[in-house]
Amino acid sequence: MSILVVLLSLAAGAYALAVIERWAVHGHLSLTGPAWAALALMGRESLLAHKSDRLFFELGPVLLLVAGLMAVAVIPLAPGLIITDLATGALFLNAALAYVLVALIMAGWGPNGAYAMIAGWRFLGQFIAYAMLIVMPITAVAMRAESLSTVEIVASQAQLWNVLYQPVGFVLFVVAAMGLAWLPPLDLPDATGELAGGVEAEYTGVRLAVLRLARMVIILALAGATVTFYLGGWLGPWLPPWAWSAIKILAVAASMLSVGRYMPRIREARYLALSWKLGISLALANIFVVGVIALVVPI
Amino acid sequence: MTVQMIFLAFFGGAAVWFGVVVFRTHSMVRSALALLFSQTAIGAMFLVMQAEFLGVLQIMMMATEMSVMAIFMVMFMMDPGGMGKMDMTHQKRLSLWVGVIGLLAALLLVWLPDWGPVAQSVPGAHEQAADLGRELLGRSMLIFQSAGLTILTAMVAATMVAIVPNAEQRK
Amino acid sequence: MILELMIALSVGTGLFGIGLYGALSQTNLVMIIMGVELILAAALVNLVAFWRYLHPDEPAGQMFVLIVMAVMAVEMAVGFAIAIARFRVRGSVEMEEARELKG
Amino acid sequence: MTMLALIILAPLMAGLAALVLRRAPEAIALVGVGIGFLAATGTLAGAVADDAVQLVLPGLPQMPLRLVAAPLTAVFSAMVATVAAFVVVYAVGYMRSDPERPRFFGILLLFVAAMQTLVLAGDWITVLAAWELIGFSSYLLIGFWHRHDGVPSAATRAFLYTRSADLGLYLGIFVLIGWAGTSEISATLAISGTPALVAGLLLLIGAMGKSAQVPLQDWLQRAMAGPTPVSALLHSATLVAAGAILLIRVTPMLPAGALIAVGLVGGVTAVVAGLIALAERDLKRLLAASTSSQYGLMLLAIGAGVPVAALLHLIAHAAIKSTLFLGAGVFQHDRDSTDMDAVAGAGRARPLVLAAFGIAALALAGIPPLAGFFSKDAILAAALAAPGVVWLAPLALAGTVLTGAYMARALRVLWQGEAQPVLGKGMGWMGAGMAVLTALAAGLGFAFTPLEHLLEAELPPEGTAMILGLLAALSGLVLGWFIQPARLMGPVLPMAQRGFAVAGGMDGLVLRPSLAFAAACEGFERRLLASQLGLVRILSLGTASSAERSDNRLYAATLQVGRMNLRLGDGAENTDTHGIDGLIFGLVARTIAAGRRLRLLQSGLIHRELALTVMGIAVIAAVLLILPMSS
Repeated sequence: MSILVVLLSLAAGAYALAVIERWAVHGHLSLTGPAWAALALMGRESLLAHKSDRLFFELGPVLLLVAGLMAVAVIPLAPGLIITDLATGALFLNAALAYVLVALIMAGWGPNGAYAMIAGWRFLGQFIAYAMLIVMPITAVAMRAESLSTVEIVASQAQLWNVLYQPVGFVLFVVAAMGLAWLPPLDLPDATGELAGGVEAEYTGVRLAVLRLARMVIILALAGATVTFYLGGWLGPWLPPWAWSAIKILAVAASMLSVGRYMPRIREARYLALSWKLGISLALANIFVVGVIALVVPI
Repeated sequence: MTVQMIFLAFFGGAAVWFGVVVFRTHSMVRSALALLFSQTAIGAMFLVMQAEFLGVLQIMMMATEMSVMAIFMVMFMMDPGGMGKMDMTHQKRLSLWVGVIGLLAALLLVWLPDWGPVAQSVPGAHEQAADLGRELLGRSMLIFQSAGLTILTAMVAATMVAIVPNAEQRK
Repeated sequence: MILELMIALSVGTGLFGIGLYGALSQTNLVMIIMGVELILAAALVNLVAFWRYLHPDEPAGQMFVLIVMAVMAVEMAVGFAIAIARFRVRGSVEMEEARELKG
Repeated sequence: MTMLALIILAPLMAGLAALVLRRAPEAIALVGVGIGFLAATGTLAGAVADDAVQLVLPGLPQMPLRLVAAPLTAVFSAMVATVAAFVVVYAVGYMRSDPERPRFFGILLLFVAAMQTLVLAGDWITVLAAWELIGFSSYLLIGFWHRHDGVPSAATRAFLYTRSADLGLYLGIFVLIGWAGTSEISATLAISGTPALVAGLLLLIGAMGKSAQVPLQDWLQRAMAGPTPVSALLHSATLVAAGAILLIRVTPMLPAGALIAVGLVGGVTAVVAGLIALAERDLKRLLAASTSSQYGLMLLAIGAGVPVAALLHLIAHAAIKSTLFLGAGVFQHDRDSTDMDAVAGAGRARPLVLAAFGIAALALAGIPPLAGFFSKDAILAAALAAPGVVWLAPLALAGTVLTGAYMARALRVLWQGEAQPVLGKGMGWMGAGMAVLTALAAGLGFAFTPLEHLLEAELPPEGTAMILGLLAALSGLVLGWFIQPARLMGPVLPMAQRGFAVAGGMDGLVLRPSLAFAAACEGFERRLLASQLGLVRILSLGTASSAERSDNRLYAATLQVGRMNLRLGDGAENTDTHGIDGLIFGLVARTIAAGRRLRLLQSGLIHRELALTVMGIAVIAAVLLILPMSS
């Protein structure tokens, strides 16, 4: 039951997100645009690149989608409204999202196209930058909740949301998440206009539709993770929990999508240097501070 | 013949099969990713064996490790998969013999002895994680710390080996 | 139950054999590293199986697994560092060409 | 008790201080060795008064680390401390202008501390640790001038040779501990029978490596690349002595078979190394070869069952050889070389130094009343009185003759030729160091009688031995002074000069055993690899560093045996060209074949070595699995 609900709301969220993205990119709001685009993709002939690594070519988008769904599976939308409440949910989220990298490498390698491959390897480079910063803030969060289960992590924020409890971790996590979802300004992997869409360059038709959908799902999953870990999940006054979750997740996703409009693209090397020299030290400090606070003032 | 057994056998078979693929395929990326899937199947086996934390950890770590492996393969080998059937093995017969003999010996060692009573139930995932944490930061702290230190050392050493020596270091 | 243990251990031995073959037969350093990874993976499987079916209430078993994972990471890091250094010097990581150790 | 600790701690602390502070190393070093010297003499006095001071430290479970100052060990440590002290005094002058003195003195003192640990060790674990430390610091010392070409390779060679021989030590010690169940030396010496024989032979291998016995003597001469004080220390009382000391200490345990092996190795080395020394063209290398041959004599004495004779000769030799080296160092300073042509006549310019050198040389040759006379007579007497073994005495006599010969040759070279003006720089320190050691070399002989009483050991009667020894020494001196080595040695000369004399063999006595050894070598080496690798692998599962160490070991073993066999091949070709009967031809062919086969093993290819590794592990695993079943 709850699985169905989650999946439906996921579809709705993905659609809403697509609308928001069109809005963020093209500037004008059209509620039906994505639907037409999707239909168009369905109808379009799906080309197969010359001498492509067929297996990877087909598997890439699917694996991407699967990884996104896996990540969504441990995000609680409301008490009891979660696909599976793993004891190691937070870790599982990382595990699932790690396969985004694999999927992109496959999808980039598969079609035997220069742009796509460059994009795939670039994403690997970018991964080196953000990987640590995804895990370490979550560590701090789990330290406060004294559990890796996402539900308990949300419950642990009843008194005070983590965004206030550990703002540093919040910032780091959001930046890393945007890197993971290769959202602008960290969208070098499929730098539109530079790599002709990067990984998506060689995909057409249904496969492209799947790829786009998967990306929406991943963005949603990351927004959900942000909400779960830092914005108190379903917690909130007056409205029912699921509404709070929906609002928060959509808001976070929208803000993630629209940041790129106001910032220039960041070079990988720079991102790497920043996240390793500054980010990781900050994350360590964050873990330390959280540990001290958790030991001294139990809230 | 429980469900667990079926799953265990399935994932185990997958792990072994992908392991074979690693050395059978000609495409570097494929062999790296085959290794990845083999490791992932192993992680799945952990999950079947109710070692949830370890399973998830394995799945997560291997994804990244093997991707790195893949890019290194492409960097160093330029993926001869495209260039057809080039042989990348040597002392094949010897290796085959050694591998087979090792395999058989190990199988013998696995099947011959009496493993004694088998535990039926394991602590729940929450307790497992908690126990593991206490173990790591309690009795086994020294080992744990030394492992961490080893990794740190390896990072530093690897960086030192890999970076290009600049002018005044070179002379 | 005992059969599950047997299955797990047999999978471990299978991986071990394959890894041994690979580590010995491959000419390429990275492929050799892959073989070693397989061997270590075999060790992982056996450790977890022993923990699960023989000493489930002993967290030290899981600790061993963590240590082995650490070893895997270290092995890869150092191996690739060597590979890079060698590639820089020789332009290839073919072990057939590595004869410096010859006395 | 505290003194016992001081013996080791004083040099250790001083060395660390010198390395850390990096200023005024001479002062620190002098203070360190001074304190060590006083402590050692004090301990010796204590041991004379009431024996066996023990210092037990908590070590491994049920295997505490022990330091023992029984009379024997106390004597050794006193000897080491004395030589070390005066060598350091000398080194202050010798290294005066070297910019890296802190490093030098630091390592030197660490080395002394390690040596003291070894001689005072009361259990095998400590022995192993000290042994390793000695090998390592000697590597650093020999390679001290690592910027000069050839020096690093020499240091590495010395390291590899000794390391590969150390394998024997390890195995022997494991056998001992495994059999006796304890690591205390005095307790392990109680064992007998086959394990004693096996352990004895294994220890002999280790001792052969360190004491540069045939066929592992090559590294010693190359070790001359180090600074002269280092050579003096290594050769006289420390590194090379370690092997002999080890054997002297385990003599009570050795059964007849092991004793015969020891005596054979010693006798052969005494003669062969003597020939090499006679043929040498370089002063320091000559001294090095003579060191090998002298230690050969000591092993011969041990083999004859009279370790105390070996002990006496060890002590006398310590003083004598350090004096000789210090003198050689002075000449090296004057002529910037130790080549015979270069140092020809260098003695005239420094009559005092030459006098000291001459005294030491005569002492080594065994001229009364100098120290060497007594010790050598003891050895000869032991060889004559040796039960059953007839060939010990001739070997000993030959060694004595050769000693006289090459010493006379060295003196002649230094005396003849024209003098050159020299400027006395830093001679104060050098002279001081030399003077004391010379005095010891001259007068030590009269301290031997009380020493024997102290060790409750009585020597066999010396009547004939004295006459024979004196005759041999004199004849050797005369031969060496008047007859050119070329005429003296005839066809042997080129081989001896190449140092091939050992393995290549100039006569059946050396050739046949070594060839038989060569034929057996491949299998031997496989066993060597397997056991060694298995050990190291098992000791160091997963840790990268020791994996590398084990690689070095594998490489060392392979290299050493391979090199040895190559030399066997060359040497055999040599004899071949010298045209000896057809029996040799077959042997030569086999030798070369063995060498070629062995060359294949050290392919240097990763995967080959990996395969060998795996097989070694497999063998060990099989053994470990089968042993419990069988027992």
